[in-house]
Amino acid sequence: MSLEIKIDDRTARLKLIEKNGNMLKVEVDDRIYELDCVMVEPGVYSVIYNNISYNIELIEKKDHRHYNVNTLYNSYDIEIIDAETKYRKNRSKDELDDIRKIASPMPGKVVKIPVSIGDKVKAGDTVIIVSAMKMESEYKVQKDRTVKEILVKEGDTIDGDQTLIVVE
Amino acid sequence: MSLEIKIDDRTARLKLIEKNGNMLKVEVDDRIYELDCVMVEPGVYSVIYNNISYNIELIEKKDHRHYNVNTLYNSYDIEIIDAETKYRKNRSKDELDDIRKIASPMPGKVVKIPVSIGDKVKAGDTVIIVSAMKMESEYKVQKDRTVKEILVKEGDTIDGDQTLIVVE
Amino acid sequence: MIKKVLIANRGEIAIRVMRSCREMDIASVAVYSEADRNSMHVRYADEAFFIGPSPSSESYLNVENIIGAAKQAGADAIHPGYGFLSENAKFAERCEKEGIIFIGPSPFSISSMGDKITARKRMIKAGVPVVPGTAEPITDETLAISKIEEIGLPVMIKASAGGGGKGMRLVKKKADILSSIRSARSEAITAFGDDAVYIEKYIESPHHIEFQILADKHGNAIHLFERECSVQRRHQKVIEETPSPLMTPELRMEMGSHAVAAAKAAKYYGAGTIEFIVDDNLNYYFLEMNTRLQVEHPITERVVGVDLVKEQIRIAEGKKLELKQEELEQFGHAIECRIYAEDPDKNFMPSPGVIKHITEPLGLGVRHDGYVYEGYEIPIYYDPLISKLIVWAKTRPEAIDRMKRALWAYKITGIKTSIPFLARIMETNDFINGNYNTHFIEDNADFLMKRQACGKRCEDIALITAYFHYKERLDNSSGKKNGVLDKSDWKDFGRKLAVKRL
Amino acid sequence: MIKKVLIANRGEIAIRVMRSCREMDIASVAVYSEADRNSMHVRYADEAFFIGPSPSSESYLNVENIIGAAKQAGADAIHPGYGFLSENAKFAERCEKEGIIFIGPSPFSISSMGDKITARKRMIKAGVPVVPGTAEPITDETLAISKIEEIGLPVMIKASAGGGGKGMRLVKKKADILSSIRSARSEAITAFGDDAVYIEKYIESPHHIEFQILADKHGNAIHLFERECSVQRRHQKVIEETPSPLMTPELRMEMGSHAVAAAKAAKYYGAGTIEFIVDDNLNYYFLEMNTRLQVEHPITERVVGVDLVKEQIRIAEGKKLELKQEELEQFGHAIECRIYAEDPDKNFMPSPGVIKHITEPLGLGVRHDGYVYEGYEIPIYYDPLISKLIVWAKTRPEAIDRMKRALWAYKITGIKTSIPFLARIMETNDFINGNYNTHFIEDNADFLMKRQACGKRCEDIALITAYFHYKERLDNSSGKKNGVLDKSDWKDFGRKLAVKRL
Repeated sequence: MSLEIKIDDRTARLKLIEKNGNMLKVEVDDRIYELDCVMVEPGVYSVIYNNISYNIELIEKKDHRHYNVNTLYNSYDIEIIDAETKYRKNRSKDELDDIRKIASPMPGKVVKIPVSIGDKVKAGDTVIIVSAMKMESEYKVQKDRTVKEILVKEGDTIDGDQTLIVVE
Repeated sequence: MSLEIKIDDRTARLKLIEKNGNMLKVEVDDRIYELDCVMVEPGVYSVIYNNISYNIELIEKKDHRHYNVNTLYNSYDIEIIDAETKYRKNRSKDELDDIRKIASPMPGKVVKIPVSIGDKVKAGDTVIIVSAMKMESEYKVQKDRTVKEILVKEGDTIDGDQTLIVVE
Repeated sequence: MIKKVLIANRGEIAIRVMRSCREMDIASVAVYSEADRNSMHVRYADEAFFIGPSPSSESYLNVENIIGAAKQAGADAIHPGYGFLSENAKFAERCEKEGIIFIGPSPFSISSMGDKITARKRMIKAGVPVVPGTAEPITDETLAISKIEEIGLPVMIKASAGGGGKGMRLVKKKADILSSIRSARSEAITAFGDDAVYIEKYIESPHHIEFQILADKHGNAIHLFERECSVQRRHQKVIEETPSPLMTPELRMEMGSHAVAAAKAAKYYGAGTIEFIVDDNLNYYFLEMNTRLQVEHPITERVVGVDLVKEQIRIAEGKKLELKQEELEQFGHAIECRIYAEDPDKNFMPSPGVIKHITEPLGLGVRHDGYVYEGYEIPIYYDPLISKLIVWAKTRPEAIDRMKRALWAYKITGIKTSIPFLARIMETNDFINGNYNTHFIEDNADFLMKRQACGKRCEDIALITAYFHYKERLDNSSGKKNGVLDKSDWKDFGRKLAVKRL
Repeated sequence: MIKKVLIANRGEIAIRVMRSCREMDIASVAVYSEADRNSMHVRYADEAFFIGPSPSSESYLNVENIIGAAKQAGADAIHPGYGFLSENAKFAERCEKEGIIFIGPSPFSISSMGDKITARKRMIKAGVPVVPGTAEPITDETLAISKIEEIGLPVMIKASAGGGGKGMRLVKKKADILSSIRSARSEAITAFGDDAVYIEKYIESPHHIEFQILADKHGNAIHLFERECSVQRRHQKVIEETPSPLMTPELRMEMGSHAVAAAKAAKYYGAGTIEFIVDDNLNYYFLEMNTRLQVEHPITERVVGVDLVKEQIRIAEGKKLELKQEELEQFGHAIECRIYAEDPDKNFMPSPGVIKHITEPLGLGVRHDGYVYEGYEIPIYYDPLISKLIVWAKTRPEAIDRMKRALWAYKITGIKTSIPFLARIMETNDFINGNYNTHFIEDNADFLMKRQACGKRCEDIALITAYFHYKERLDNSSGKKNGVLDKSDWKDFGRKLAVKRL
């Protein structure tokens, strides 16, 4: 069994050679690893490889293919590219080459929406201001766009990564 | 809705008057309580009653009717006696009036079983010795009995409350 | 005697105050907003009162609701913590009127030290050095020039009606004096309709050093030495330590007595902090007074060996200070790191959210004052401070080693925190050498923002772990439990290894 | 210079040693048995080696496997912690032979202080007081009587081949001397085939007080004052404190110099403890020496301000002690409580199992050295010690208040612990007054075993909570999530309260 895994900008090929309980033998690109991988707390793994002890923390994001993974002082976004993902990726390739959905990576409160549906906005224009923990963040469009949908209103509490405004 | 709840040796009658999310109005015996009950961590409740803040910890035992509940320095065994429990209790009343199953409340390792199936043992005789954390505990019969079943063997690792020996 | 205290605050400071109350056998009353029903301070307190919706303006700043809760609870006193109503003279006054002890200074002290100009005048009168500058606004160009010559370059020209950097000019060279005065004044009149300016000495490499003071209601005042707070980001303290690496015993004694003089001049009682700005030549100037407990008070507690909250409560009860200046000393070295819910890789954007997992650093010389727990959702409404990590050691280098160890062992997932950034500061030469001022973070930005590479092997292990989790999850949906191995798997593993290696 | 240390231990002490290694920039190597793959020390270490099955005889006491791991890891040194191989002279010797530094005393010191009779003789030679008694076994009745008269009543007669209480007689009255000798001897010959007896002074209300010592390889030795360890249950220490409430400055100086003399007599280097037995009249006698780090070492660390593990490592490296006796002092008061996985309500039966939930006590003056975490299963194979709670305060009464607060805030579910029992000790008059000896727990058994009643209201709230959980669980099986309210529920509640109360 072999699949691709994306870690930040790098895409690695992983091949499972053997799995025996928590003992794993895998090939990553051209290197072979034999390691002992145990989930000791929810989302916390103790990995022993060549007698080196690693602590890896892992949070599942939108589905079981997307993770945020922390090593000691680093944090990675990891995506498992299985057959289903590949199919979807091919199909939506050209749709994905620009950001059309405006979202805030942090949860917060909508402070201001200075645009209305149908407005034409210029590259760099702010379309929404979100506040969290007393800090305000402005979200701008990257190119000249038209506001198509506004999914929240001022004063709303929003989640992280929730789509707020759609432009085209 | 009304049911009986056993807390250690006391049996109380509880009647739910109103429930609105985490706000609860109940009658326990003759006293009425209005309180705010929130599970803040798995098994940990924050209860506010008359503005007094209580921390209650609760562990589910063999099923959803049996709990071990801790208040500040006290620990209670609580049993919710619903219709099903009542039915079973009535049926098995006479079976329950003596301990026929020998179990250890703590997990551990079986050190010695000085009896065999069919042995007649006297009240106070030791039938099994269990060790945990370097301390040994002897389990004895309360009355003259015959050893009917031995479910473990010396050296076995056992769980807490697992039946080890059955006598009759 | 105070028997019940309402804590008009939330987060780590509410719990910190309650801990001292509990040790003094004083009942504690929590107040909470809508967002805070699940907060630890509600669970830690003996009593808890709901005081309003999540925004602090409607709850933690809502004087009526807080006073109402205090009266309903029968609290003798209110501890305001820091922030919120802690430096609000009107609130202190209101408490007084309602017969509730405000655990803090008098309304008079709060308001007179809260206003910078009044405070400055009071300090000059008390003989405490202030930043050299003009006491009154200047509208005359010639007078401005002569004042600048009197103060000596560099100076800062500030619009007296000003704010937000408008109408401000830094003058370093003599040749620029006239043009700077003119441009500052012209900008000021456009912006504020007033061209009057102040002139102040500009401190080039300022150190921010503050002195902790305690004063009782009987006129006794002492200081508990300094705290070095120059590691700042956008004027927010990030790391504090005591003793200050800059300090000499003589300077400490002198600044300490000025701090006490400042407190006496404000007829102060309670715990307070005198902030000074210190230049590289060890000239120091009064900056402002904080009329409350500071976030960074624990480093003083550790090195001097006092519980400042208990002292606050005793002072509020009208007791005389038992601590004597001559008996106090600094023992060893303490450092505090503030752990914020923010993403250092994304311009320190706040990072509220649910704490998925937390491992707190413990052991010798580590104090951890926090309030979050696994499963807790950090609300979006309040300050991003999660906790404070305070270490102590006999020497400064050992304290730095200990802080590194504690930061290494401190794990939080679910949100981003400032931990990696703080760990990086501990490895910065200027910090290690104690050679820093308030420009430290700016000056070391490149080093601080570069992250230690995890290396290809470590990356590979991260991705293998993610793959393992993914696979276990798929396998489990067809039978097994959630990724945690059961006992039989485990035994197999044990035997296998035993055969292989021993 | 030591660059890598293998820690031949598990649990809290393994982590405690690794913390100091990390601060010294020394790599740490964990070893683990089958039961310990998930243990915190494996996660905390830089490297981890499997050393065998769960029973300690096959893993943590398995010299071959531990030495094998050390060689494979390339460790310069082994730290044995306490227990397991820490006082095993053969293991120390083996390390020496393999060229691995044993972080502890020489094999010679271990074996000569490990044997009680050799140690006693050595102490007599060094002028350290020992419990008065006969040095050689006695088989002559007349000689026994004259010895007893020489020593003075009360005395203990002990079978010289004895053990387990057999052949032991306590003699309090003169009239009982002869009959006691006879019955002891007759019991001894039946039990052991040898009727020789020893006679020792019986200390009626003994205090167990020990002195921490440090000695380097250059002949320098110091003591770090005493620890009071008289709160014991079945000869196991439960609570320790320093300074001892019994101690006077003069006695401390005298006992301290005897402790140093004892260390020098044993040609000792490393950290060690001299245990004394002290009677109510402050007569003290050497009891034994522990040639390792003690469980209760943190109270000394806190009050004296040293890191004993770092000192051990430096001594092992051959460095000279930098600490000077005359510069050391005790600052404030520290108390340690040992938290065991045991059920005080069921005769302290061990209580291994899975930790469902844990809240650790934190804040000012609290140190917590533990190793368990949520979801961890405490194995059945090892000591039931979960953690050590150490508090410090300026005075003893404040330290007791702080310990009460910390015990109150310390919550563990899933297993039973000694926490309620320890909390009860903090409320016992004899403890509060510092008026206790090793009979303390026995003497106060009735008070200690009585639990504070929770009251009917509190009982009701417990059962309502159980009912709420039961109901939520039933309701959730038909739709909702696991008992935690979702946001919309929460908002309803907030509004409802707001209307009701404000």
